[in-house]
Amino acid sequence: MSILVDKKTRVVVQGITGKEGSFHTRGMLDYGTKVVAGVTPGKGGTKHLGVPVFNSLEEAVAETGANTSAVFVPPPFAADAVCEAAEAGIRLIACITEGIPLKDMLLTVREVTRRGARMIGPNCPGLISPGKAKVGIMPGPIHRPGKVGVVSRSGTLTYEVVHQLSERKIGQSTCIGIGGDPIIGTSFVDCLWMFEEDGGTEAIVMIGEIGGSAEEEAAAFIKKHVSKPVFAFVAGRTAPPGKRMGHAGAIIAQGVGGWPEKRAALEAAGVEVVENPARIGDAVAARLKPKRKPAAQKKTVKKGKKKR
Amino acid sequence: MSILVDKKTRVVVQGITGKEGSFHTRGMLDYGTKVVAGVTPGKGGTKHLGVPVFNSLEEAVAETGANTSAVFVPPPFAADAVCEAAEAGIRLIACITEGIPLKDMLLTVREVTRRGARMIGPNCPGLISPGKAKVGIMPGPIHRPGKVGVVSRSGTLTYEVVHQLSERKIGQSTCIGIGGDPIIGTSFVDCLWMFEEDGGTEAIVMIGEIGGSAEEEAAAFIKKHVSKPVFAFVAGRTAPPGKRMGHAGAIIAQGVGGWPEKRAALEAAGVEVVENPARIGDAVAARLKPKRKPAAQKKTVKKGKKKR
Amino acid sequence: MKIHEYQAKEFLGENGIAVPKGQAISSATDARSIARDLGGAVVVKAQVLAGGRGKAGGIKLASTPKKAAEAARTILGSRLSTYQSGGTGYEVATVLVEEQVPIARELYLAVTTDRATACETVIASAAGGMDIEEIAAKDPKAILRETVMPGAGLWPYQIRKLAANLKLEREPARALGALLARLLACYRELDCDLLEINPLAVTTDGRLVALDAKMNIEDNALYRQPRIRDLADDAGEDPVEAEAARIGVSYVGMDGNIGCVVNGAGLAMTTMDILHLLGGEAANFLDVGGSADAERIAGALKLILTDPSVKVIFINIFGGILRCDIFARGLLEAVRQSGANVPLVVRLIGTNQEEGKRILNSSRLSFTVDDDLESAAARAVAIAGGNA
Amino acid sequence: MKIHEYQAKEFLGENGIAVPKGQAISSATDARSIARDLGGAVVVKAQVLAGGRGKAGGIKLASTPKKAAEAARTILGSRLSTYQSGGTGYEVATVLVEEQVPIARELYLAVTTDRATACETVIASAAGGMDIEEIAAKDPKAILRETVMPGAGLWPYQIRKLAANLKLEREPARALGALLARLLACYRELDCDLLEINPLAVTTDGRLVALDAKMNIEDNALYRQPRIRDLADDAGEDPVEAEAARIGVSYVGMDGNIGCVVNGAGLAMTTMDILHLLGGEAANFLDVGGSADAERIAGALKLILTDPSVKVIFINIFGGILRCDIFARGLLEAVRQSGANVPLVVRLIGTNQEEGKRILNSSRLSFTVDDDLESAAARAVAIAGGNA
Repeated sequence: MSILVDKKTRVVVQGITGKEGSFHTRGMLDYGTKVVAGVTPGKGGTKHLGVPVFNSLEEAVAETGANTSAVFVPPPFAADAVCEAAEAGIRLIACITEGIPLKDMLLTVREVTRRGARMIGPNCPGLISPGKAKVGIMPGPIHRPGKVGVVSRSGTLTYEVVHQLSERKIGQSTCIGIGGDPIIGTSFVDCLWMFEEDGGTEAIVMIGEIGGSAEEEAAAFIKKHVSKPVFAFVAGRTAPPGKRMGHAGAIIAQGVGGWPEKRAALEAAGVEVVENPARIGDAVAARLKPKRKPAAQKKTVKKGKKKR
Repeated sequence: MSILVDKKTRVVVQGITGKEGSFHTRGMLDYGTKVVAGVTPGKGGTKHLGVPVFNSLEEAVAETGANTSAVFVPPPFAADAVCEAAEAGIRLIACITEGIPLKDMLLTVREVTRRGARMIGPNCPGLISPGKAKVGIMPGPIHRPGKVGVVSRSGTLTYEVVHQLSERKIGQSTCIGIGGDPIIGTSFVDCLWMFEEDGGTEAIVMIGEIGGSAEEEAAAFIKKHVSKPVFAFVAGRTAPPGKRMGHAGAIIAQGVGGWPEKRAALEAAGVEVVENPARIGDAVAARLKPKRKPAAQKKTVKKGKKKR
Repeated sequence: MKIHEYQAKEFLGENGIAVPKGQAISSATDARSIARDLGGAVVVKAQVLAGGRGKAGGIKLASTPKKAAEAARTILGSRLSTYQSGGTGYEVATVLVEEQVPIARELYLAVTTDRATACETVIASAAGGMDIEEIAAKDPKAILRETVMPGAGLWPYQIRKLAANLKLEREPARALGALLARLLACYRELDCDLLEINPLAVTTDGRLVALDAKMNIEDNALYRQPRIRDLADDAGEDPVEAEAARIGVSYVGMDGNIGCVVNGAGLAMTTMDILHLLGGEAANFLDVGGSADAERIAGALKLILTDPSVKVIFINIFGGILRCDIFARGLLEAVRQSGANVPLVVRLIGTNQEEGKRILNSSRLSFTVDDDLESAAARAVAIAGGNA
Repeated sequence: MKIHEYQAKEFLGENGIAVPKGQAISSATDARSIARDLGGAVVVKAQVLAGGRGKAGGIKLASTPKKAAEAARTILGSRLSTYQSGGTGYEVATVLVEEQVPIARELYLAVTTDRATACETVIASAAGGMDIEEIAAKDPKAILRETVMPGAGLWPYQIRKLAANLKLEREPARALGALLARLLACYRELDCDLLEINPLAVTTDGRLVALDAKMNIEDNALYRQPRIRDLADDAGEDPVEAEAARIGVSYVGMDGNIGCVVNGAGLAMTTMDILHLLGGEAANFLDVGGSADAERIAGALKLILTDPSVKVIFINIFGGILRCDIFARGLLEAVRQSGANVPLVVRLIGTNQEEGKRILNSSRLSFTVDDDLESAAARAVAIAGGNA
């Protein structure tokens, strides 16, 4: 099993005729994802990469039954695209676009919630359930179907971790890049909740970063509600305070969000915090591999925690 | 049992030193309601009717443990008062004030929801769980403790119905006036849900009005989710279309909300719609009274309906 | 509160929304010179606070200044009866003389607040010029709705959807976004509960021009809209309803012969309903509100007595905040003041009801006093029908 | 993007927020005449994009025009090292000469966006003049927060709370509401992510005056803030970081001796972390982004080589969108272009990694190529430490 995307996922690509949209639509099709529609206002009625293009999401959903969208439209129009998808009945919107103004996202997260939809991102690689569907820009071949859920604020760092897992023959149920912006649609907590409930996920790897309080919130949630083993890596241990490290989210501000605080919070929640980024795969393998025999399987569930 | 207010209710009166606030605070105290605090900015530190007065809700809640508020402040300041209560941790806010601008309420309902609180009203008589607590302006003595839930968009019409019930020795679990304004904090559906879940409520009386679609929405909800007998009266059968009948809510607009449509919707949901307003008490008595013997009690639950 | 078309258009103009050039006048001779200034061909429109003016003859095209003056003369001072104005109609005191606009198409556009979603909502239709009720009856799908995001505006995709469904060409499609933003700003700033542009013209040169404007300002917000309050104009309103507003009661005239005095809007409607159910008809809806003193009750009785068809007055009071004893004293005084000379049936119940009834029964005036809603109403119906 | 205090104050002034009278100048002689115009006693403030100017000698009081000129002369052209400016400090090209305001108290006031609630938030403290971090460290309770309702403003009760907790008298308490409304409008209109007034003076006559202003405009929104973009001023910025911005990479200088070229911010930080873990230190954070062509890689290498302490460059690329073969070709070209003369350790993995490695291995340039993150990083550390 998996969360959020699977074989039933029917993707509409917003901004399909743009450079990024084209490139990654091909990538998704190559992976076997059902890309059923594209939207570019003004180009309705044409086909692009064999996919029918519509002027509006409303038409795309009505004609193709799309239920998931991948947003590649440029920053000035991205918030609009996300809200259009939510209004048209799309339930899962992966917003890949980077560089969307903060103020636009304040509106967007509310509008998406009001419409009962979920946004992943923005400024994220998207999500993939290996062997089932890829909705985003991650390199497909490094993934491997399996039972570890991966959730991350980062892009290439996620690939690094997935690569380590797959090399050790540890497959993934679903890998989600939630994005590094200050305002995002789906949090660590949201994903942890879904992984905890997912029968196809046995363990969770969480890739955090310094800055903000998302990891601390995740830790609080794990402590109360997650029974499955969680492994974490937090990037930015050596980043100097107050300096911007690429991601808008990766700033240590106002005395919260530093590496030591995040590690402490996660460890207090029973999370195995891996310090050496080259050994994340090893850490997971060490805990999961010996317990793969049916008789010992139950022990992967930690004791003393409430399961929701 | 009852819903929303009971013996644990601790009331703070907002605008306690005003004319209306004073008058109805006395009424609530006389009924035995625990009025633990009042708020009037600038009058903090004094006492009024023996109740301590604070400058802010924050102080009132911190000092007295108030959990419910009754708002009597004038319309220009009422939205602010409601939001202050929600932010201070008050979970139930009965906004009695009449004449609050629509635009203010658009903001207020969102802010109250965002803070996790519930508003009753505005422009409503409040609510009462007979014998336990009265938070509002209804005449206490006409009520009688019992097992019928009453929910109404109207004021004096509710008293009329309650009077008919009490005269026939049919007591009430809780009576709620949800208010007649176009934008209100708590709907028929919210109340029906709570009455359905409440072990102390055996039947529900719903008093509607022409205009809007609240009764139709209630009907749809009842059809799916309410197993207890529901009786309804809808005022305004003879009101001319397009004319304003006092309540801002009581307008027939754009082909929806007429009396025949509301009756049809309610009857299709299995609701007993009483046509003669003088016989609402009789209708309830006819269905409930003979079934009061333990052996027959089960039959008051209608068949063919899903219970949540 | 409703304001006149010409007043609404002034606000729209201030907010950057295109309206035809024109001027409101109350003398036919002015019409000629204004028409001349506007280039000759004009429209002359009666300014009354009711819809359906066109069909009632309140809107006339005039191809020359002379014909404009004639049209204004015909309309000014006439009584206009539209389907919305009630029996006697409204006397026309003002006409709006406007340039004729080169119309390619007529659309419907409005902003209102949807109570179900608690959101401002834009309503549009390609079938402009008709009433929205008419469009709804003919083809509900012709009505487009877009919910405005709370605290923000319409999203571009919503504008695109509206423009596509209204089948707008490139130019007017572009203009639509700006128009809607301004309309929405105007709606918010003026605390409207309805702002309707019907028809909205698409001109032959691709502009969007508001040919008509209906602006209702929410009564509860009037305290903070001094400019609107200053426009209050009861010339066009029913004088009885205006007097009701002045004394603080809610009054709507009806066709029956049983006058009603009730406290609370719901109970007032219910009172009308039970009279109907028992074979009678109310002469009015009247809600005296929560704090009815002698003066207000007297005012209410006087209002009812202005209707010559009233045969009996049914007083149905449920005492809550308003105590029965206080109401009874006020009623006695009010009957004296108003010189009410029709039978009175009184149902007085609730807080202090015994004392209230004692006061009524011990007075020298004669009342029919009855506790029971149905029998009291039946009594009023019987008197009205001459059967008592 | 940060803008200077004097620029921020111009925007505040336009939005109706009181700031001291004054003028920004770049010549000491101007200081005298401006001080004279302002009545003699002034403040002379260095305009650099870093906090902590006061302690670093960047703010001077001058009681006469002559002393103002002297102060300006001292500050202008000096290098100002504050705790926020990094090693070399900023050269001061501009000073702001301002009237002295009669200060009764100093408050802290800021607007920012809280990521946890996704809401604009007002932060205030009675302990003005200190950095917010300093206040937070000394007494976290001294920091007041009020969340702004989305799409709306602060409610009156929130203003009352702030005023009460800031212990404002009646006059400044009244002024606070208007000030906050304007500050919030300014924050929204200019797409700020931080707008800080510290200190906000309560004057002896009860006014609120912004003595300082720090305005950060969100980089993502610069495309729609042309006025701000035109203020872009790299005079005060680190030239290396400015060049990085120009070529489209993210670069931050650090104290170590291992240059880093990485794709992705998270992986770039992680690369620094693993170097540290293995006993080395990065000379920089560098994220080349998702589409690194030869030119960009060359630019990145050149940037790194401007730092004389760099002993080795560690290239850690996870090919996703960026294919390893394309990166390898670009790298070869970049090394030629940049004339890089330090050892290069390359870890190249992901899409088309075999082809990428083949390209590197078959070139005449010498690279250490290693697939494993830890051993590659260890190699770089060894080279930097002189152990390889």
